[in-house]
Amino acid sequence: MTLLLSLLLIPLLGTALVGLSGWVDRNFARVATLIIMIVDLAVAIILMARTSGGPVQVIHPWIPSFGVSFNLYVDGLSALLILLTTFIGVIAVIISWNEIKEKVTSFHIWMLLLQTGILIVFMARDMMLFYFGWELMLVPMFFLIGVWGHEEKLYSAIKFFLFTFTGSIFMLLALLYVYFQHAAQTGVLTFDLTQLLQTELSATAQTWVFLGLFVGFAVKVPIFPLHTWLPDAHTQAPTAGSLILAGLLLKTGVYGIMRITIPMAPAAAVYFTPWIIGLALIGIFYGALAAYPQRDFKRLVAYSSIAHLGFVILGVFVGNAAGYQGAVLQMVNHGLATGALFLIGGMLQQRTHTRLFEMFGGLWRQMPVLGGFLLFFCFASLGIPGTGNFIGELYVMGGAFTYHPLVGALTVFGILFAAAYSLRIFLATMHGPETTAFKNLPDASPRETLALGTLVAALVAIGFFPNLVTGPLYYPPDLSVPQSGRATTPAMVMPVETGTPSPVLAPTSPPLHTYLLPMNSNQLSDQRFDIASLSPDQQEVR
Amino acid sequence: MGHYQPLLPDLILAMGATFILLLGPLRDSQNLRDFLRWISLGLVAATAATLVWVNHGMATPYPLVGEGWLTTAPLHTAFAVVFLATIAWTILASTVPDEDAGEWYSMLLFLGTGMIILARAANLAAVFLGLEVLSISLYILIAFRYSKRSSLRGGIMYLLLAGFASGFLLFGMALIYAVFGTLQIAEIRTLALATDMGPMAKVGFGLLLVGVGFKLAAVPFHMWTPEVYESSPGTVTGLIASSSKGAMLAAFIPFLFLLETHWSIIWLFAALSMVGGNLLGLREIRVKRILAYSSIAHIGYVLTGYLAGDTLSANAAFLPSITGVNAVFFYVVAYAASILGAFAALGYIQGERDLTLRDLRGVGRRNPVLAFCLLIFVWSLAGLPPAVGFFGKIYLFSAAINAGYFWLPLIGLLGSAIGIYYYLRIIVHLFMMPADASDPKVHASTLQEWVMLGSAVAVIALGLFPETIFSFLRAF
Amino acid sequence: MTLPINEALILSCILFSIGVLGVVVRRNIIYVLMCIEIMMNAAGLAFVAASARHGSLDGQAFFLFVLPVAAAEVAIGLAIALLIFQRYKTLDLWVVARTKEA
Amino acid sequence: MAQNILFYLAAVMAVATTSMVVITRNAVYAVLYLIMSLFAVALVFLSLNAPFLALVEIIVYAGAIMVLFLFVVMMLNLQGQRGDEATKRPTRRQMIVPGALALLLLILIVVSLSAGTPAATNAALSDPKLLGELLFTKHYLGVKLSGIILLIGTIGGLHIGRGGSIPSTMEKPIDDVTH
Amino acid sequence: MFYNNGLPALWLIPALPALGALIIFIFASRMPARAAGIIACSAISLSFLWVLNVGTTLVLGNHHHFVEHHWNWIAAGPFQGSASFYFDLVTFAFTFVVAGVGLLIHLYSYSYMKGDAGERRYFGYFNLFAAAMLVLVTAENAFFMFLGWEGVGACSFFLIGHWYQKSENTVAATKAFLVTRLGDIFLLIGLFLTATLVGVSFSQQSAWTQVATSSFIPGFGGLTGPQLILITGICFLLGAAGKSAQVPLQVWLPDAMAGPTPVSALIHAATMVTAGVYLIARFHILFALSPNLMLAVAIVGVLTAFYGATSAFVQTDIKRILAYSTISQIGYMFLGLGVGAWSLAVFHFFTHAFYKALLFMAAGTVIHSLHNEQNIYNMGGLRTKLKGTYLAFLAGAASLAGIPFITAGFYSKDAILWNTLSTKWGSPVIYGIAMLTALMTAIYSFRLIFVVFHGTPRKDIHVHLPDRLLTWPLYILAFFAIVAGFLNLPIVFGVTPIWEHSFARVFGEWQAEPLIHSHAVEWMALLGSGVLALGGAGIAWLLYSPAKAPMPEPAGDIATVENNTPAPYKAVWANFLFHGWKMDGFYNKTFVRGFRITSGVIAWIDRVFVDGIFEAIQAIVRGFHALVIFFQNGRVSRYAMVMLFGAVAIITILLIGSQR
Repeated sequence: MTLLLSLLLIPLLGTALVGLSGWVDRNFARVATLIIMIVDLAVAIILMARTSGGPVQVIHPWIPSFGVSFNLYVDGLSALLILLTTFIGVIAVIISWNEIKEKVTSFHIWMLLLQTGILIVFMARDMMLFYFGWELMLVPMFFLIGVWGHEEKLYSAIKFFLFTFTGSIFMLLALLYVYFQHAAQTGVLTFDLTQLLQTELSATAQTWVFLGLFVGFAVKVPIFPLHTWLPDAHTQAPTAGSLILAGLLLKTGVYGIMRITIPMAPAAAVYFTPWIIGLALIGIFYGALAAYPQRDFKRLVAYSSIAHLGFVILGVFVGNAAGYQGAVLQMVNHGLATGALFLIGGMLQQRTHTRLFEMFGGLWRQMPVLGGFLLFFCFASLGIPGTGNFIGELYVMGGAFTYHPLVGALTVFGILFAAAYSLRIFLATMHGPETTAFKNLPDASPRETLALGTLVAALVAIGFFPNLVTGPLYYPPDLSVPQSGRATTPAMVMPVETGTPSPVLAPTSPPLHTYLLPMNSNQLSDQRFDIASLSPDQQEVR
Repeated sequence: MGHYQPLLPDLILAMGATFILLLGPLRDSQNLRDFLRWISLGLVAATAATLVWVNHGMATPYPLVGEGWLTTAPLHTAFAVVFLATIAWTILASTVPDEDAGEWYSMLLFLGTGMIILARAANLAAVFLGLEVLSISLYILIAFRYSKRSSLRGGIMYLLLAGFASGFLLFGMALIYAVFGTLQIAEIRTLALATDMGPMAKVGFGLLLVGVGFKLAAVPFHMWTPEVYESSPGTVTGLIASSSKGAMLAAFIPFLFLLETHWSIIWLFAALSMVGGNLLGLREIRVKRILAYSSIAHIGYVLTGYLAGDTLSANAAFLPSITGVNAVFFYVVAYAASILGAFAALGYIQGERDLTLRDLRGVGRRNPVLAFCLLIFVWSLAGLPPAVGFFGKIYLFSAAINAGYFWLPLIGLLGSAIGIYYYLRIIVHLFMMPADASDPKVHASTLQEWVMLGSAVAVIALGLFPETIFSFLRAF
Repeated sequence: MTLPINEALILSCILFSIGVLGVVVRRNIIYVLMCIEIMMNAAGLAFVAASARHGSLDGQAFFLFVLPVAAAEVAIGLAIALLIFQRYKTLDLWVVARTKEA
Repeated sequence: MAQNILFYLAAVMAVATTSMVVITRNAVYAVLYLIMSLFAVALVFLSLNAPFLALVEIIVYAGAIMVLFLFVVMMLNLQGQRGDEATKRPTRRQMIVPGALALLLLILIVVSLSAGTPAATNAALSDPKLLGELLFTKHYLGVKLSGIILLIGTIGGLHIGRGGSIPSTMEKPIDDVTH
Repeated sequence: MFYNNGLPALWLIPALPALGALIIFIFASRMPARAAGIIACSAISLSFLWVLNVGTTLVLGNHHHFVEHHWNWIAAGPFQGSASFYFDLVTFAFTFVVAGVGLLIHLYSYSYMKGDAGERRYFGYFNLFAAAMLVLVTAENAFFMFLGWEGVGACSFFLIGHWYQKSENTVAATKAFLVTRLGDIFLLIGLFLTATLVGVSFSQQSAWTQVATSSFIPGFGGLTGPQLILITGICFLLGAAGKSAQVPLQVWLPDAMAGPTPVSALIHAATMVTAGVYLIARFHILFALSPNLMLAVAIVGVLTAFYGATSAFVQTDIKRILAYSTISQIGYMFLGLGVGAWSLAVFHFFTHAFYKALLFMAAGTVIHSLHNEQNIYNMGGLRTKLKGTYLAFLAGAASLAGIPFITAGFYSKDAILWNTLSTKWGSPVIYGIAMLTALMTAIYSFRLIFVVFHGTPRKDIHVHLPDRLLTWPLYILAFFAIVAGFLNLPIVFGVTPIWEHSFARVFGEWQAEPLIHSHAVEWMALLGSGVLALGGAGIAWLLYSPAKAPMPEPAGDIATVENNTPAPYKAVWANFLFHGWKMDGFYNKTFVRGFRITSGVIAWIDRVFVDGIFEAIQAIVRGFHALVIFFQNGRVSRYAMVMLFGAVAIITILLIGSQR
């Protein structure tokens, strides 16, 4: 139990240590932060091992009069994302070693606060604590972009803040509504997600709650129409900032949808699935097409992450095991691959003080190692087998295919467009005649090689052993959670006993939520189709 | 003595104030200012102690003291103690020249007297007189630095408009008295609920609402806020924004029965204030005016809480602690802590003309402590998590949702989203802008810096443990 | 002997409206102060009329409380007016308001 | 009957003089009109069977406050010369909107008054003894507060007034109190 | 550990070159350039030896196939794909070619790439390519094969773009990668269909018979079994066409010649381009179940063959001639698959790999010795200077043309032609076109011989003699180009065709039975194709013999990749054929430009509209602000009036309220 608290307290109390050491000497602040991040990573790894035995939960009373408790709950999915958070945190500190020159101490304090915010979001079981963490993430990110960003930093920082804040308003209203419905029905005042999921919501109520929560999280995931803050924020953020923004903040949106939105309004989720899949598909093609002609390195990568997140959302809403596993995989891979692309973008900017493609060209001769890494990550981002992205995209496409063959086919075309912009990143910088603008740029320093190397190793490991990521998703369920038909599994849940037909899956195949009921992964693997129970019947979703 | 015992706190404060006036002319001793400061602090502490002691252990049908003028309800006593705390805070945080120290501290104490009377008023006359004591001492405090032209302008503007508003208030009270024949609010309440109100009584309460609306600076009556907030001394502005409005709110709680008939008026006040307040501040570059406009918006939020009333409306979910009135109390405390600190911090930054965002840039660099405190206060005003404003806003809106309102909280939250923009601009100018030519000097004695830091820490601590405010309320 | 109570109330309304009009229309500080006095006086009259209606003396006591309030307000108002006249050389509110230093 | 006649007389006088206060150009005339209006109101008090209040009104209101006004007006010799913008009568155009609003206010209140017609009870004579006794038993807190208000008024007048007496040239640079 | 219970481990075959590549990449900066070549060659040679070891145990021990399961790679719902290897005769044939010919090409490029700037990078990718190709052919299920499939595509992108300084190479590499990727997309859709219907493991493909019979399959919007099979088949066909440069998606192969010649030899002649053949061979049950699917494959095959031959006929660049001829020969392989002659298609791949690799390497030696001169009309009379290369080139060209009875090409192509005529899927029309194409193949291959080696040198370029490593691999391949044919002598010769007989085990009952015509007709077909080959050679002598070789007006410089290529011929039809029936230009104009325009428009929309919405919201809010701030002008009386207005409003609301 102390594991969870220590995971939060280490970065929180660490800020004091960093403040102190920073006061002594600037570089001490960096070292202190690195140590804190590494310790946090270690705790996260232990936590991952612990959750294989079942979800870890710790509850402390916080505001009893309002029914709010300091309720942390970590199961397979959360443990995975926490591991990703701490891993990227370490990389972020390593990367900004000599990029951040002025106000070093406060930079690292903001980084630690941001980490705490994200960890709270991934661990919170209590909805008010979740909202507390959700808003807590905003300000450090605002400062990271605003103070250490590049030329247009203020505009994008404020735009980032306003977008997310306005989104979170609808989320708050929806949460409060469910909170009061639950209090009215059971007379118990609590924000605990497990109990809130028991509330009986009428169809219209579910629709509004779903929409409220969905809009709140869709802004963060950037689903198609609400994405305009992403390119600005990513381009103007410092390297570490855009790494954490791409690697983690986008995932909090998806996590919110998986953990809260779908289980809380399952019927509405099923009803809106076709629309959201439409949006996801648009996102994939829109992101890819908008990315291709970009003149700015980081802006192109930012648009590409809209496309990647389109895959993730598709995976979540496709409603079957393949889609769900693919979504989680893509979240991890996107964090690593696109994060690495941002790192390289940052390194290029550090060396050449520009991000425009027309200034680059033929740099491979000057920077062979960095060129090699960029080549690998460009191919990772387009989903070359051998890297995790391929597995993720394969699962998502498979899931989409099981959902509806046409949707699956359309998704598959998405990776063709992905190839177009990914290649362009590499070719515009490394291939072609060498630019006269820059002479003998320094190649990747050992520190940079270490950071990028670990990311390469991670991606290849997931590429060949996807079970590393998809395994934890099926840790045995928390027995304390009531095992009614409405199992509070992380993702798509279907009210089976309420008789609403599960349009997605034919009766012959196991009902939807058995896919998602956490059961050990090998049970899943031998459960294959023979001819008789073929893929799900695609009645029209009412 | 038992008869007058309940009036002890007011007596101590008022007589103490006059006593300090007498000490004022003894100008010869050099550190007169510190001497008077500690005496007035002592007086405020004594008042608070006797207030708690007198009202301790009152049974539920809280008796009226002072011939029915003041109530001993725990909520009102808690409000009174909070306002005394704000006065004490101002005494500590304000800087004043030696020769004016006497008047300054006595005025503050008289202001305190006005507030605790108004907060515990149970009689129309008490409401009027408490309000007038409060207002008149404010006239003087606003125009205290008669050497500056702007403070004169602010003073005369506030005086005229306040006079105008209290005229309405008085006329309203006259009509109410004409209909009900009694000055006791409790009796008026029973009479009003018994029969449905005639038009005369409705107009009477309507005019009363005009006076209240002016004091709370709700939208139709908010015009005076920018000029007055800008021209009056920093700490006094804080007091106007927090405790003088708070006192009016406390006095307005017994009038909750108005919700049956005047519901739409208060609803309009709340909605217009939230939208208007947030919209007004968008393009403003003078920092104090930004906070002035934001205080209009905050009153909108509080009125949303007020609308939720104190009883649990029929369809409301069972929610013992978060009734509208408790949420209002929480928010007044939270808002007072942040706005007092913010205006005091701005007060310390010297500048010959009005303080603009550009001046803030120098501060961020030259005086990190002040900048950090200002950041925390703005953070809390914006309603962001670690600070107390976050839960303040959530309690208000959940009380409103609990009472069945949906559109008002939505307007409120969207309004706060617009409002966030100018809070962000303050933070941006404090930390993210390159240093600018104008480099304002910062006058803040060590005591004041410690007070600032203390209140910043308090804002964060209350934000992390909001339960303490409710336990403080339940202690009475 | 029925006292002209209703008529008195109506009279107080008339005086009150004139006072309000005066405040809104006149631009000189002294006039505005005077109009505020008119409003206060009208309200006092209404109170006395009301107490006459209910036969209780509370209203009249209330009138006695209104007087010092009006007096104090006038005192401070005129003091400030003096200073403004000395500083701005005019008592015209519109002039005083417009000359903003900012 | 006598009361009614007296009342109507006083009412007409009060309305006339008060409206003259708002209209007149010359500040001194305005003050004098106000004093006459106060007398009219005092007469109304008499008709309302409250002789003590009438006297108080004349002595305190007319005597003290109006004298203060007169003193200030005389000192600043606001004769309302032709050129002085401050005391110019508001033009016709400026009167329209506020006038309409004030009239609407009046009508609304009067309408609400006429609707409610509570029975007129016999007014008790407000002899000072009863009033004094009421003041110092039931409303003693009010008296205390009124005292405080007067005290604050004097302090305020003193403090701010003191600033004015020092001619501007010789003004001591006061250490600027918190701005 | 390399033997589990007596059988040689399969994972070693792809692991060795992969290990080589890894070593080269990791220690690139710290090792001399030549060391990379040595590591690469040793890795591929070890792998070749291990292939032989596994192959012999398979053939001698008369096993059907080996399966080696490692770990549970893809496991999500219906999509199961384990990381496991599968080795049967087909795999043996493919691995033998990949490793064997690969080894020869590695040695050849050891000297060919001497002194190149990116030599380490080249050998690294070369080994990685070999590893990917070996994974492709030894994978047990289609998903694991797809790992090799895409890996091969990526390596071809790296190697085509080896000399990345010149932007044409980069464009060629990107075109190759994107076109093959388009093919991969169709393959992936096909895989998903298979996974949900049958399962991707090759040993489960027999389940297709059940699908073919069932009329209703839930979940596919009412498509019947046969229709589903047709769709899956079409997807696989397009996937194969993408990778093997067949008609709709063949534009990338001619431009892929921008890479170094050994790359073209290995990837674009012997191995990668035949991946499509391997795919269809593996899913032959699926194809055999639907007749019109077989017809589609046959048509694609013969059409591509005809297209390749006509284009090769007019090319001026030596490598582009060979590229178009590769397209044509793979067309024949698809024709073989289309008519049900699975084993013969594999056999044709087997022989083609030898003589095509031989031709490419010989061309490389010629280019190398003429200091990178690639236009055949600048060469001539090399017969005397490069004796050995000439002989090897002659053997290769003869085999390509299909000179009867002595060359391997004759036996493999003739067998396919005979099956086109005689199996139930074949048809005389296709046979006719195929025979015409065979004639043209003979013509352009001997045109190459006469123009390059015979006659007088057109330009006096000092010819510097190639060293041993550039010539010995040619001789070995020449030997195989001749001998390989005897593996599958036609039955008519009275001897059992070893290849067909041994592959019967793999393709079993799905093998076509050529019983329609008697032996006599088979003899006639045999002789017919022989006569055509010799006739073609004669025509080529007539047209291009050195005495009166009609010199087209001075050939323009080498055709640049963009469609504004200069047309070296006066005749319109010649230029049309020269630009590969102008398909590349067409694709550029429609798809490539279309993509660029739409992406430009989308980016513009994003900047203007989507962003615009939120700027508009901001403008509205600012508008309201201006409205509200208007009253704030500091005049007290204005404020008082607003307050009065407020009071009046309140009272009216109250009074109206009470009335209602």
